[in-house]
Amino acid sequence: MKLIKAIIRPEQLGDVLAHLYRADIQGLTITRCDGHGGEHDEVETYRGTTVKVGLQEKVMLDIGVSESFVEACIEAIVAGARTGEVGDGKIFVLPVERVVRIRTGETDTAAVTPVAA
Amino acid sequence: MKLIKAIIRPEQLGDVLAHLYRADIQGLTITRCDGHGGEHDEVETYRGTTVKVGLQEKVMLDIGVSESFVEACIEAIVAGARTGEVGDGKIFVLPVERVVRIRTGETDTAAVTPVAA
Amino acid sequence: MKLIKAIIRPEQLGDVLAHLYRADIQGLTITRCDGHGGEHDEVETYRGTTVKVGLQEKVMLDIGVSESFVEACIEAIVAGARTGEVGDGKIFVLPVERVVRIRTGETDTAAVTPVAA
Amino acid sequence: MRVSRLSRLALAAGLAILPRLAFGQDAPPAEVVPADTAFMLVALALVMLMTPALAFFYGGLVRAKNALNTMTMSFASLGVVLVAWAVLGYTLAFGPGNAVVGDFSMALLRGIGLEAKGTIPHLLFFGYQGTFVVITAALISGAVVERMRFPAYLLFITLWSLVVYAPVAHWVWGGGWLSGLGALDFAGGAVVHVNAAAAALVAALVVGPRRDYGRRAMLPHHVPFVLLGAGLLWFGWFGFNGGSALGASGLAAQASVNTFLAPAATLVVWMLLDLKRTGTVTAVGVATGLVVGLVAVTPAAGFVSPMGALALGAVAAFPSYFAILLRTRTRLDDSLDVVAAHGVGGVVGALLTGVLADPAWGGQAGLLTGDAARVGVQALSVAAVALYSGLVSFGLLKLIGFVTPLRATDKMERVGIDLADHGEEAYTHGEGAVLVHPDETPVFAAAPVPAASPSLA
Amino acid sequence: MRVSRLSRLALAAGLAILPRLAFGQDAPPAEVVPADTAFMLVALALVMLMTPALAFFYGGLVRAKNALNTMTMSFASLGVVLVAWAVLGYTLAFGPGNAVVGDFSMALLRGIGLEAKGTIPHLLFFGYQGTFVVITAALISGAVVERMRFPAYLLFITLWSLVVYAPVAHWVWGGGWLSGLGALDFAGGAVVHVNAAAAALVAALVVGPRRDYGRRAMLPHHVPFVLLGAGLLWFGWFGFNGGSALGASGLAAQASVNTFLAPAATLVVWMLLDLKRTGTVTAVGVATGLVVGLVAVTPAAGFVSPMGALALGAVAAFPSYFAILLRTRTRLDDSLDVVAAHGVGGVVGALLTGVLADPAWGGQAGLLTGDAARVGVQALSVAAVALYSGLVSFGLLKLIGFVTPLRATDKMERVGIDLADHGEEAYTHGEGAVLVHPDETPVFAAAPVPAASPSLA
Amino acid sequence: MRVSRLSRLALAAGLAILPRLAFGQDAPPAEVVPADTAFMLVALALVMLMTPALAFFYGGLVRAKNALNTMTMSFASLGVVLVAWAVLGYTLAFGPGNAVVGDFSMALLRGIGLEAKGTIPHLLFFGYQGTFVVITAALISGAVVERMRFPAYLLFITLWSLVVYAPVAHWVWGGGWLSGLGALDFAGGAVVHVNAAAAALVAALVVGPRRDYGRRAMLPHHVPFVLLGAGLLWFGWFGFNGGSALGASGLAAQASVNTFLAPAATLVVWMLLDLKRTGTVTAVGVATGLVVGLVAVTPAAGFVSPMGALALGAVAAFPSYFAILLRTRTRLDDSLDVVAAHGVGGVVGALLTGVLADPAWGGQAGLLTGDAARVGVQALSVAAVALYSGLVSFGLLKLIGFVTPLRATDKMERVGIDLADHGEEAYTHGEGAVLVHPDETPVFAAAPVPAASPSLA
Ligand SMILES: Nc1ncnc2c1ncn2[C@@H]1O[C@H](COP(=O)(O)OP(=O)(O)O)[C@@H](O)[C@H]1O
Ligand SMILES: Nc1ncnc2c1ncn2[C@@H]1O[C@H](COP(=O)(O)OP(=O)(O)O)[C@@H](O)[C@H]1O
Ligand SMILES: Nc1ncnc2c1ncn2[C@@H]1O[C@H](COP(=O)(O)OP(=O)(O)O)[C@@H](O)[C@H]1O
Repeated sequence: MKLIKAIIRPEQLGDVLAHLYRADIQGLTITRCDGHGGEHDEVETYRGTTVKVGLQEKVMLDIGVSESFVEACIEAIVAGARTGEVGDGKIFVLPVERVVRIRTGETDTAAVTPVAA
Repeated sequence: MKLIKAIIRPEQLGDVLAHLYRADIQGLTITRCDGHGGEHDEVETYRGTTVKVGLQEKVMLDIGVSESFVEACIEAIVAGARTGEVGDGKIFVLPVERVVRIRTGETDTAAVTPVAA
Repeated sequence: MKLIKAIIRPEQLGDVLAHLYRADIQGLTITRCDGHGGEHDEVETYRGTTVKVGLQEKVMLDIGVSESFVEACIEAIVAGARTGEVGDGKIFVLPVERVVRIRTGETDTAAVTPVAA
Repeated sequence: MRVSRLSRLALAAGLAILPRLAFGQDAPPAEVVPADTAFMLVALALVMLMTPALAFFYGGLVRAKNALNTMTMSFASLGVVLVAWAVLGYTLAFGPGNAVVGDFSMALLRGIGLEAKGTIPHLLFFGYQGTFVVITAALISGAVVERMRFPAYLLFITLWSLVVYAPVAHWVWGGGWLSGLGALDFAGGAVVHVNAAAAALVAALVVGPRRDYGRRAMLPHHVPFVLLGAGLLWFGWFGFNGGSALGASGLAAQASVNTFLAPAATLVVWMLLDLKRTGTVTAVGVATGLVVGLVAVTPAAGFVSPMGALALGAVAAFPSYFAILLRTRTRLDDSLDVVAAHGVGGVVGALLTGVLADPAWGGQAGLLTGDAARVGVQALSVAAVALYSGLVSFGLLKLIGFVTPLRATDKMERVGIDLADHGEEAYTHGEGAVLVHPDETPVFAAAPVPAASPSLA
Repeated sequence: MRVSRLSRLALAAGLAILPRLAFGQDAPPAEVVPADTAFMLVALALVMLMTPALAFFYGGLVRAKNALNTMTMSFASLGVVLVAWAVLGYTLAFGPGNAVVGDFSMALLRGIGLEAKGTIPHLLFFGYQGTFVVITAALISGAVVERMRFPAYLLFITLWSLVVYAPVAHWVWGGGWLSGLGALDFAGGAVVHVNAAAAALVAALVVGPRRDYGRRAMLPHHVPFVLLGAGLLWFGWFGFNGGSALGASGLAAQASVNTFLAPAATLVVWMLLDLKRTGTVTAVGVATGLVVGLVAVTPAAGFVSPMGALALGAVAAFPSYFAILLRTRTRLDDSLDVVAAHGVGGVVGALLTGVLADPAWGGQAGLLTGDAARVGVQALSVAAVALYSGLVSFGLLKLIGFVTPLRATDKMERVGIDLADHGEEAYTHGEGAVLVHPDETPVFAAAPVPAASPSLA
Repeated sequence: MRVSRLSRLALAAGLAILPRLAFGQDAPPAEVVPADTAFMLVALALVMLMTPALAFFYGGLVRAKNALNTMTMSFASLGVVLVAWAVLGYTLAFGPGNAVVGDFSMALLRGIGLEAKGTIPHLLFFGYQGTFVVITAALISGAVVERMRFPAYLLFITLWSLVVYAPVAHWVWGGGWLSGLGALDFAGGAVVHVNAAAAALVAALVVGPRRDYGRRAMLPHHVPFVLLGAGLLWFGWFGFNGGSALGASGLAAQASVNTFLAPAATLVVWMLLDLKRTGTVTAVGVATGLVVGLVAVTPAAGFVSPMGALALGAVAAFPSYFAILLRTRTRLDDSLDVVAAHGVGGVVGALLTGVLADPAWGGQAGLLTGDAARVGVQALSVAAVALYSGLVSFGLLKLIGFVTPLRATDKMERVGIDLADHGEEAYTHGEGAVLVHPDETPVFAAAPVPAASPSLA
């Protein structure tokens, strides 16, 4: 069981989701976030105040997958999220010790298998 | 030391918190997020544009606990978050290598023990 | 490879970023969140309704670093985030199995090394 | 009764006061006065704006997932209720008829032209009155937001405007039985506020409380909108009260300035009560307080002195303030406090009108100036309106319940009425939304999840 | 033609109707009437408010990253277009000139004083007309939001107001050729709505669709703002249509009440269509529907009966409703449906004016009252305006394209025009923003990342 | 002096101009004119709306955690300041008194009835003037937002309205010493804007800068609200400047159209300055620029020609634009630039009135039309007002500081004044909020954490 944490551009989310669904990966959680990396800072001005906004809007995906799906998942994300410009984001793969499906109490792989309905 | 990552329905948050407090788990962090799983998609219409919104509002809890509290924590979350309908959410248990309490610099178990005041 | 997850006060973010940049740590992702810990609850009143709001606004940082940067990173965060009052936050260090830079497909340490431009 | 007394006053004071309902009875041959028309053209626009303003006042107080539903409840009244008013409501309210209700003589606007009604064109009078029924019906929504189904609501306010509002307006302003008793209601304390509040009370009871009411915190999602709504309501209320003089007269000046002073006094008292009780001055309280002041001064605006209006505003803060505190201890989920603000405020305003009415300011005496019976008449008129509105609203809701469910399902409530009944969200960023091509029929069922897929969900 | 017919009517009906354009032609020696001035002073303010209102109507419909750009497009019109109007536009529209365009006799406001124009001060007439050109130019922005570069937009609307709006206003209201044919356009169905919509159509085509148009969901980021804008637009429209009577007359009352009734009918029909098609009543639909009703009644307000206005409003819902549905199936990215709402609505309103014009309500006959040719004249006037506006707008845009790029780059579109062209975000929390000290010159290039640093990014 | 010169003009121009302060001095026996009343009834409502508008203009500029505090600072003025005005302020400003201050003859509204003051009811004049003091006091808040304690603020503006505003209004409009010198201040450049700005400057200094000022980026949390506020301010300003003619006269038309043109010119210049300096046109700049234009035209509206207003608006952009840039380099935390916008704008407007005053447009000569001394008088009046306001405000603040702390604690500032002083948040979702049952006394201390618990926090 792994938790795949991907940080991507918000405007690529639609494409990433499409690729994930095609790879049969349906369960995931999405969080809006801001990222800083190698991208240029934006300069904003409000009345006399000038600021450098080093943070870019990003979206973070948390996807719990069983080992066999890790490769497919990473590939799907990369396929959907890559634009080739600085700022495309990162993927982190974290180990997971246990997964529980709250509705049923099922654990581990069973917990992330989709309902057949 | 574990990090328990739970994704639940926002409307269950109150109940989950109550259960957690009762289990003496006070330290936690909450993030608003959107989830996709086995739930039905909502259809929305804005003027001529029809969209399928596959994402449901969820809330993610990050709770750092020492090993001995893992069971109690999972039970409390399940007790508070279960409605029995598809979409109740998931719990992931991740290993943690180190914890630091920023205020004091204490590490590991000491870092997550509540202040006695 | 580690993922450092720090929860801090939003008003300290500026200082923390400054310290991190000084420590040459440029890649990070930030999420707004709410935390509960040892802090006092706020009481709010809306018309006849009184509520206790146990949650404080916080900011969560996710920073992927190679082992050699873990210490420096923690130190930078603590230096920027500590005020000494209850509520300063926590740092969790999680193990990471793999990192991918979406733009290039590079993995692991290469994935988090900054672009030389 | 307002008509005759006002006429007497008009003579006595030598002012060109235009009593709101003198038409078609004993009024002298009327002529359109341009200055009065100028003012009433603007008053029409001002009162019209109050319904969108209410949309924001109410919309800010609910949770984000019901914001559009709440706002649309107000805006929709500008559609269905206004059309019903043109087709039938106006003639039921202002047609000659009998002591209880008008007739059909002006149905479909028959005979309403640019001839003078008082000193303004009849058509303008019709339009101005239309703004009142629209906002009155919309006020009710505050008691049933976040769980009443939208189609049932539409049906309800449309019928209500015809079966409840029109007769009540006839009683008080159309030459009906209440206008014969000498009840004072300058701009609608009873007709608008008590009337709406009684219907709201009944509707809250019939529809039932929200599932989370009393169990979970349901906080206003957007307090600045509450302030925006309150500010625009105040602005529009100058047309509501000032315009009820039906001309650019001294009476309009009195009503307008009273509409400026009374809420100021309510505001001050409300802030002090807040400070005393919780140590803070809440912004929601500021908005609520000023609306209560506006409600209370509505029946009084043309009958009390400016100092009277200040006093009335100050006193009116107390009952509503404590009514709101009390309400949250009950099972009555009058979600946005229509009863406490408009009902209690309206009743207090009506009674205080009976107390403070000043012959030097509108020609009517009150308790303090020697007419002890006045307060009784005021109480009677308020009670009659409340009773009738409450009973008929109950019947209407039960009837509508046979045709279409009143109440959203638990699931709809949980998800929010915006999605359920409007297919929209108030604030979207569109991430994760997938465009459905116009040719695909939108399916409400989910995309089929592959049955035996090995994938993860 | 409107002028002469209205004059005849004025005599016939014995009303003090003030035809909008009777001045400087065969009008009797005029005198300023205080009541008319009072009303028009307010009408000026009301119509001025419509442009900020439009900013919110439009601004709520776009994505958050373009909210400020969209809003500023409206507000900027209150600057550049109004200044252009004072300097040159007014005289081109209302100067005597010839049948096609005015002249330079009143350039830089020469000769415009407080003398009467009709029954109000000439200067007030100038100001009131200025509010029209400002909103007309701002309307166009709805077709090019989220991708047109701001400087090019500024240039475009400034020139457009002089080269397109001024002559067209002259044709219809300034004594030009269309006013000789008997075309009815009470408050600007053709001059304002069809005119803006034709320019919008062309601008949408020349600038091209947004990169994500038809591929990704682009949802309104703030529906309450759409409702706020619609509510304030309706409010201001009482000054737009009512004020087009140019005085506090019976005609103003007719126009104002029609402006109240027609959108109500449109709203009801729109809600029913929505309910029928999707089972929900959308809030965006409610806002759109009422604006369509307002557009449709604009040319008709002073020519049709109140029942006629109700009918017109109801009928006008259909074409615009389906035009919006249709548009999303095309590659025409008229992003905020200027064509469907203002173009289709304006044309339908103009034609229905020709059908429903009622001699008893404004002195003009229509198809139903015996003047069969009227509809043809209406169609001709609309077509002429659309054609001229479309062609000249095309030329203008091509010309401006030589001077400065019309279109934002892909990157600007992705990041949002707010950041790109305005250096701001609509909603900020400021976290992570680093203050640049006033003495550092803001560098747009990034802070240098240490080249061979061992750090992690 | 304005009074006598205006009277002369009135005769000369043959217009029924009603000088703002002709009453109680040498005015002819007055009579209420309905058309003037009609306009002033609306003007009252329009200026009242400016205070809620200011709440949004200011509220959008602060951080979200202080949004309600900032907005409530404006709304509260509609309570405390208005009540103080009715009780005492009006008579101190407009009572006969002496050259420095009025008297107590009209305390508690004594003797204010519907008799004519000029051509409108005295009561209406009182109400209209009340709207001015309310907004003037609220303006000050812009300098102390995000750190002044709310109770101290309430106390300050209440006293300030009596001790500073009332006398200054008396000097200029109530027959006091400045009105004897021939200072021109049509609608309150000195009385309103310079007066408020001087108090704001002093308050910013006494209360001190925000803890993060100059160290951290503090960005506007909601720019659309800034635009909303600016749009509604402009709308209301037609009542402010136009209404200062106190009737529906040609003078009102002149003032209104000037109020339309001047900000348009300021807007254009401001956008060009923005473009030149940063390559972008900021929306906050657009809102700021138009408010500066409105401020600058306020003293001039009834004295300059329309072309003069355009020129004045264009020129006035420069000083305020650069004053804002300069301010951020200083330690003066005039948070929302009251000094740069209202102070600099007001002074520039007053001086330019002295330069551009045109005998053909209001009967007063200026520098360009031969009255070289005028500018000196203008400068003197502005200096006197600023000095008095600054000194007395300083004293008041020091005095209040003895009674209750002026300044929020560091912790309050960090958490936000909304929570600290209002017990609310502007935007809530209610998640994690636990309902406190009405019978539990809300404890401000935290729930006790079990002392020796083995749990994790
Ligand atoms: N070390 C890191 N830890 C966490 N998030 C990171 C890290 N590096 C980059 N990110 C996230 O990825 C985004 C893009 O990274 P960046 O380095 O700008 O581009 P690229 O990956 O294309 O070189 C950042 O905005 C940030 O959200
Ligand atoms: N594999 C996963 N990884 C991350 N989050 C998931 C995953 N599966 C489900 N979730 C989260 O849990 C929520 C509920 O999951 P869902 O599968 O719809 O219901 P259930 O768990 O009741 O079968 C989703 O909306 C999503 O936020
Ligand atoms: N066990 C935990 N798991 C996750 N987050 C925590 C935990 N304990 C505290 N936090 C986060 O840290 C913040 C501050 O913690 P708190 O215990 O109040 O202060 P301190 O660390 O100074 O004792 C909390 O608001 C919460 O967001």
